[in-house]
Amino acid sequence: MGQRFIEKSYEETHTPNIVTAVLADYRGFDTMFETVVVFIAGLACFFIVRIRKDECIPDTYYYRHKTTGIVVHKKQLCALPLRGSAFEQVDADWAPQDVVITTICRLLIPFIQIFGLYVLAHGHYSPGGGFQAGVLIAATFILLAISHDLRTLVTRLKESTTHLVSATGVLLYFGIGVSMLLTGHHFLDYNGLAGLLGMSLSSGHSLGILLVEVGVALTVAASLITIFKLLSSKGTVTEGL
Amino acid sequence: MLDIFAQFTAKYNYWAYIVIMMVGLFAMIAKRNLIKKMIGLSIFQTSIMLFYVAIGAKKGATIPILLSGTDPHHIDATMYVNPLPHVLMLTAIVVGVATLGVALALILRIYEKHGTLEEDEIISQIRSS
Amino acid sequence: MLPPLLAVPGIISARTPNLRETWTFAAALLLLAAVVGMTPGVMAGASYTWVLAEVIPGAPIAFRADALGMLFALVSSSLWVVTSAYTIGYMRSLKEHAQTRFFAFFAVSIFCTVGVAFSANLLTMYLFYELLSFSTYPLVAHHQDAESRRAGRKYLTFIVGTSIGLVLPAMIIIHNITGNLDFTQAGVGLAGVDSTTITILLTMMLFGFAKAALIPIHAWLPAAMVAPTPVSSLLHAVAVVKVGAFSIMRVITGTFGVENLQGLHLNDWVTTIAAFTMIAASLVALSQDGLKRRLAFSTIGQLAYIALGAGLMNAAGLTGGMLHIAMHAFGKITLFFCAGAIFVATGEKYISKMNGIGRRMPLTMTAFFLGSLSIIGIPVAGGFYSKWFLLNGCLDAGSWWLAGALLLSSLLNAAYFLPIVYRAWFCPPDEATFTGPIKEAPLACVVPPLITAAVSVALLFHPDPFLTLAKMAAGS
Amino acid sequence: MHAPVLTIIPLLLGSFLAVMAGWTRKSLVYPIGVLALILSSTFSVQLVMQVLSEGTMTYDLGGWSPPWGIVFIVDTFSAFMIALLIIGALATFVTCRDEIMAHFEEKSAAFVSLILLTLAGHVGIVSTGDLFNLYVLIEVAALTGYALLGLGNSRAVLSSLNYLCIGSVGASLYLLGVGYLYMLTGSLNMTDLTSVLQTFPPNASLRAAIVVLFLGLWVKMALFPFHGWLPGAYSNSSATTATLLAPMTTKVMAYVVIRLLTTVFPGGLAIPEALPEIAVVLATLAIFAGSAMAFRQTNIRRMLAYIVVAEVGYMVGGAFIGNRMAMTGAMLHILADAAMTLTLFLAVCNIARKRGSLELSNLQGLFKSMPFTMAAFVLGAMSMIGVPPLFGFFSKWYLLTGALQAEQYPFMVALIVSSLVNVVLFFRFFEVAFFEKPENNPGLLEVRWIRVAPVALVALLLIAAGLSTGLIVDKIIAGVIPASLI
Repeated sequence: MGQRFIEKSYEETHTPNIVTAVLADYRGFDTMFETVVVFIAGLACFFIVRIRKDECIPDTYYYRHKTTGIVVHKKQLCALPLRGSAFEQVDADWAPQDVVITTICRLLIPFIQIFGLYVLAHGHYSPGGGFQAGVLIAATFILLAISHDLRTLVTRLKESTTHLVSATGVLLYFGIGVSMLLTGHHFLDYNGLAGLLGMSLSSGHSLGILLVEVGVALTVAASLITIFKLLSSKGTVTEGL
Repeated sequence: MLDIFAQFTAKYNYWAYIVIMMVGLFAMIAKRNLIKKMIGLSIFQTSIMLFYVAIGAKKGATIPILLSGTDPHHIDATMYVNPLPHVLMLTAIVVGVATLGVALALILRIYEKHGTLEEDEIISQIRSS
Repeated sequence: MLPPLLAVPGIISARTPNLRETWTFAAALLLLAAVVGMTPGVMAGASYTWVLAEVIPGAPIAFRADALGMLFALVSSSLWVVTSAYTIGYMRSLKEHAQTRFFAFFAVSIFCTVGVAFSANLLTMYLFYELLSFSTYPLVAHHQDAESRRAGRKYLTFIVGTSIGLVLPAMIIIHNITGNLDFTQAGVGLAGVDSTTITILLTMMLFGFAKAALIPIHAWLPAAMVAPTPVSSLLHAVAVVKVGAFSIMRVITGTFGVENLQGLHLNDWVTTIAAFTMIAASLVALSQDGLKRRLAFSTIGQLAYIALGAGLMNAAGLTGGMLHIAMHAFGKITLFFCAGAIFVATGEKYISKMNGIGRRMPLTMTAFFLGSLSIIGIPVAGGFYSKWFLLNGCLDAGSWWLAGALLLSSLLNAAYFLPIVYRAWFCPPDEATFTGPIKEAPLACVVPPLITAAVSVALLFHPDPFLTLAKMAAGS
Repeated sequence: MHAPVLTIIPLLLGSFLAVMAGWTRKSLVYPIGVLALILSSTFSVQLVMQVLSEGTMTYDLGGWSPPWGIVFIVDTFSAFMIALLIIGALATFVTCRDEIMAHFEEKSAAFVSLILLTLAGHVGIVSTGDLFNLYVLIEVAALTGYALLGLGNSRAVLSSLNYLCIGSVGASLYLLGVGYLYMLTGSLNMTDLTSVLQTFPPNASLRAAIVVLFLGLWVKMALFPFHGWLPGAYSNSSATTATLLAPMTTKVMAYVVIRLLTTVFPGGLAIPEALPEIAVVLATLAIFAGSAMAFRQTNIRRMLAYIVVAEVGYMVGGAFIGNRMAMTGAMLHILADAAMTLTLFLAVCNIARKRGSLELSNLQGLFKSMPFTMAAFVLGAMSMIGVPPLFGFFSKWYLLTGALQAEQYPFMVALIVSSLVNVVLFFRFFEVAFFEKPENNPGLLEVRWIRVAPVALVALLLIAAGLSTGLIVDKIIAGVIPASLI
C-alpha cells in the first residue's frame, strides 16, 4: 500500500510531499475529522472551563495611567477606558514586563507568522502543512500573551473571533467536501474542483489539498488560542498569567 | 541467553516502544498527581506513535518527499519510507494533543473545586463531604 | 378470524373516567359474544387460527381456538360479565380509590387470560402468562398500604421468579430440541428425548407455572388475598390461578404429549405432587379463620385436582381435570362473591365472628351454601361431575390410593366449608351486630353470587357445553 | 448514491453553524440543531430503504477506491442502527430542550454543537470500513463525550477525567492493535484485510494484534473489569448527556466488536482460540457484577448505569459465543438495548426535571403525579426484564438459545439471574413510586406533552419492534452474519 502511494501520488495529486498527499487527499476524510477533533478540543475546553459571564465580575477594577504608570482601583465598574484614552485596564497582580522582552517579542511575532504562512503554503513540497502552520500562528499569539499579558491578546483577538475562526476553518474543509458532492462527485473528491475550475485533475487535487490545509490551519490556530486563553485565565478570558 | 540478547538487539525499536509504553502505564497507575497521570498518558500514546513510525521505516530510505528532478513516472519505492504510518501518526498526535487539552481543562476545574491535584486528597475530600 | 383482541377497545375505553363502568360492561359483553360466537364452531370440530406475528422461527405469536381453550375462555369471559356487575357494587359501596386504574387493569388481566386460553403455542402462552403476572400486580397491591406492598412483593417473587427462572429456560430448551413450540395432540416432538431431560423439563414446567399454586410454591395465593374481593374472586379463584392450572394442562397435553409421558411413567410424578397439595392445602384450610384465606387454601387444593386430572393422563382423568376448571370456577367465585358481600355489608372478615349471619343475609348465605356444595362435590351442583370423572380416571389408572386421596380431600372440603354454613344459620349470634332485620349488601353484590350459584346448580342438569368441550379436548 | 455519507453531513454542518450562531444570533442555535437532526434522520431512513432494496452500500470517500482511500460500508444492520441512533438523539434533543437551552446559558451553542458532533462520531463509527478512520471517529465520539460528561454535579469532572484516562488507554490499545495488523498485512481496509488474512499463516504477532485490538475495544465499551468509568460518568453528568450517551456509546462499541467479528474475522478467522472463551467468561462476570452492584444503588440513574454495565455483558457474550443464534441475539440486543436504555433514561430525565434529585427517597407517588412518563418507564423496565412481547425478550431469547447450543451454561444462568435481578431492581423503585405518598401531595404534575411524546413513542416502538422481531432478523440481521457462522 505504501508503495502505491509513493509511486502514484505525484501523478495523481501533483504533490511531491507524499505525506501531505496521503493526509489531505487519499485519507482526507480522516484529516477532516482530525480537524474536527481540534475543533472539539477548543469547544470542549470552552464548555468545561468557561465561567458564566456574571460570575467573573471582579470586586475591584484596576486602571493604569499609561504615561505615569499610576494604578487606580475602583470598587465598581466604571466606563471602560476607550481605545486611545490615557488609562488602560490591568490585572490585579499586574507588574510591568521587561521592555527587552516585549520589544523582542513584538519584533519576532510577524516573522514567525510569515514563517507559519510559508509552512502552510509549502506543505506540498516540504514537511509542513496546515497543522504545523496553525501551531506556529497560534504560538505567536500565545507569545504575545506571555510577553505582555492576556488582556492585550484578548483586546486584539476577541473570544468570539477565535471561536468563529475555528468554526470557519473546519467549515471550509467540510464545505469543500460538500461542494464536491454538489458537483456530482464523491465527498471530498477533488476531481470536482478540477472540473469546476477547468484544471487538470492532478492540479485540482493539488489545489484542493491547499484549500483544506488553509482550513486546517485556521482551526488549529484558533482552537489552540482558545484553549490557551481559557486555561490561563481559569475560564474568565479576561485576565490571567 | 545469547539468543535472547540477539533477539533484543535485532528488534530494539520494538523493545524500546514497549519500555516507553510501560513507563507511561506505570505513571498513570502509580502516580497520585493528576498532572503526572496525564504526562503518563502522553508517554503511553507517544510509545504507540513510535511503534508506527518504526514499522514504516526502511533501510537506506529517505523521507517520503520526492526528490527534485525525479521522473514522476519512474519512482523507486524503495528510496522512500512508507508514508502511511506517518500520516496516521500525524492524526494520532493531533488527537493526543486534543485529548490532553480537554484533560487539562478538566483538571483545572478539579483544582478550582478542591484546591489540590493529589488524587488521594480529592477522594478524601469527596468522602468527607 | 379469532378476536381475543376485541377486549382492547374495552381496555382503552375503560380509561375514560365517565361511563367507564358502561364501557367495562360493553367490553365484557363484547368479549363474551365473541367467545360464544365461536363456541358452536369449535364444538363442531372446527378450529380458528390467527397468526399475529412471526417472531421466532417455529414459534410465532399465534392464536388458536380449540376445545380446551374454548372451555377456559368461555368460563372466564362469562364470569367477567357477572364480576363486572359485582365489582361496580363492591367498589362503589366501599368507595375505593383509583377505580379507573382498577377497571383498566382488570380488563387487561381478563384480556391476558383469554389470550392464554387461545394461545396456539407455548411462546404465545408465556407471553400472556407474563403479561398477566404484571397486570395483576396493581390489582393485588390496590390498597397501596404496607400489607399490600408485602403481598405484592411475595406475589411477584413467586410468580415472576418461577416463570423467568424455570419456564423460560425450559421453553428455550424445548425449542432448541424440537424447533417449534406448537401445541399439538402428540406433543411437539420430544418423543426421542431421554427420560431424565423430560423429567427435568416437566418439573420445571410444573413448578414454573406458579399460578397453579402447587405446594411448595403456593404461598403467594393466601398473601394475595389482601386485594379487593372482586380481584380475589375472579382472578384468584378463576382467571389467574386457572391460567396456571390450564398452562400445566396445556403443556402436558400439547407440548409433552400424553402418550409420551405415559411411556416414561411420569404420570405418577405429577399425580403425587397434585395429591399431596390437595390433602395438605385442605388440612391447612381447616385451621384458617379468615374467610378469604380459607377460600384461598381451598383454591390451592382444588387447583391440584386439575393438575391431578392432567397427571392421570387417561381420558376420564383429563376430562375431569378440564371440567373442573369450569365447575370449580363457578363454585368458587360464588363463595368469594359471598365473602365480599359479607365484607361490604358488615365489614367482617373472620369466620369466628360470623355466627348467625345467615339470618341477616339469607340470600348471600344460600348462595354460599350452594357454592360450597359444588366444591365439595355433592350432586346438587356441577362440581359433582368433575369429581366423578376424576374418580373414574383414578380407577381407570388402577390407582386406589389416588382415589382414596380424592375422597379424603372431598371429606376435608366438607369439613372446612360446612362449619361456616352451620355457624351462619344455627349458631346464635354473639353480639347484637347480626340480630337486626334482614340487611343484605347492595343489589349489585348479591345478585352475582346468586346467578353463579344458580349456574352451578344448573350445570348439574345441563353440563354442556363444558362437558362436550372437555371430552373433545381429552380426545375421548 | 451518496446516501451513506449524507447522514453525517447535516450533523457536522449543524455543529459548525451552531457555534457560529452562538456568537452571533443565539436564537438560531436550537433551530439549527433540530433541523440538522431532522435532516439527518430523514437521510438515515432513506438510507435504510436504499440498503434494504439494493443491499450493502460502499461509498468511497474522496473518490479513492477501497484499499487506498477510506470507505463507508453500510449494510442492512448498520443502516438500521444509524437510523436508530439519530432518531434517538432527536428524541433526546426534543425532550431536553429546556435543559440544553436554559441550564447552560451561553454554553448552549457549544452544547448543541457537541451533541451533534458526538452523534456524528457515533454514526461514523457504525458506517466506516477503515480501521484507522474508526480510531479517529472513536476519538471524536470520546472527546465530545468527555466534554459533555464533565458538566453535571460536583463529581462529574472527576468521573469525566477518569473516563478520559481509561478511554484514552483503550483507544491507544486499539490503535496499537491496528498498527500490528497493518504491519502484518499492509492494509487498513476491513474488506481488504479479510482477504489478506484468509491466506495469512497465523503467528504470534497476529494473535497479539487481535488480542490488543479487542482489549482496547473492551475498555472502550466498559466490559466488566474495565467498567469503572461508566457508572460515575453516566450518573454524575447532566441528565441530558446521560440520556444522549447511555443508549449510544456502549452499543456502538459493541457493534464495532460485532462488525470486526463478522467482516474482518468472519467465522473466527485468525482469532486466537482462547479469546472467545475469555470474552464469554468476562461477559458472564459483567452480567453478575453489574447486577450485583446495581443492587447497592439508591439513585435511580446510578442503578441504570450499572444495568448498562450488565447489558454490555449480554452483547459481548452473544458476539463471542460463536454461533449464529447468539450472534443474532447480540445484534438484536444492540438494537433492543439502545431502544430500552433510551426509554428509561428519557423517562428519568423527565422525572429529574420535576423532582430534581433521583434518590429513591425522593421519588414517592410518581405514578400518581407523572402517569405517562411512568407508563413509558414501566414499558422500558419490562423490556429490560425480558417480558414478551417487548423487544428485550426476543433478544434475550436468541442469546439464551445461542448459549444453550454452545453449551455455555454459566452465561445462560447469568442471563436468567440478571432478568430476575432486574425485576427486583425495578420493582424496588416501583414500590416506592406506587406505595409511598409524597409529603406534600402535588397531584398531577406531568411534564409538557413535548417531553412526554418522545419517550412514549420510543416505548411503543419497543412493542412494535418486539412483534416484528421475525422481520428484523430475516431482513436486517440474517444477511449480515457470515454464512460460515452456523
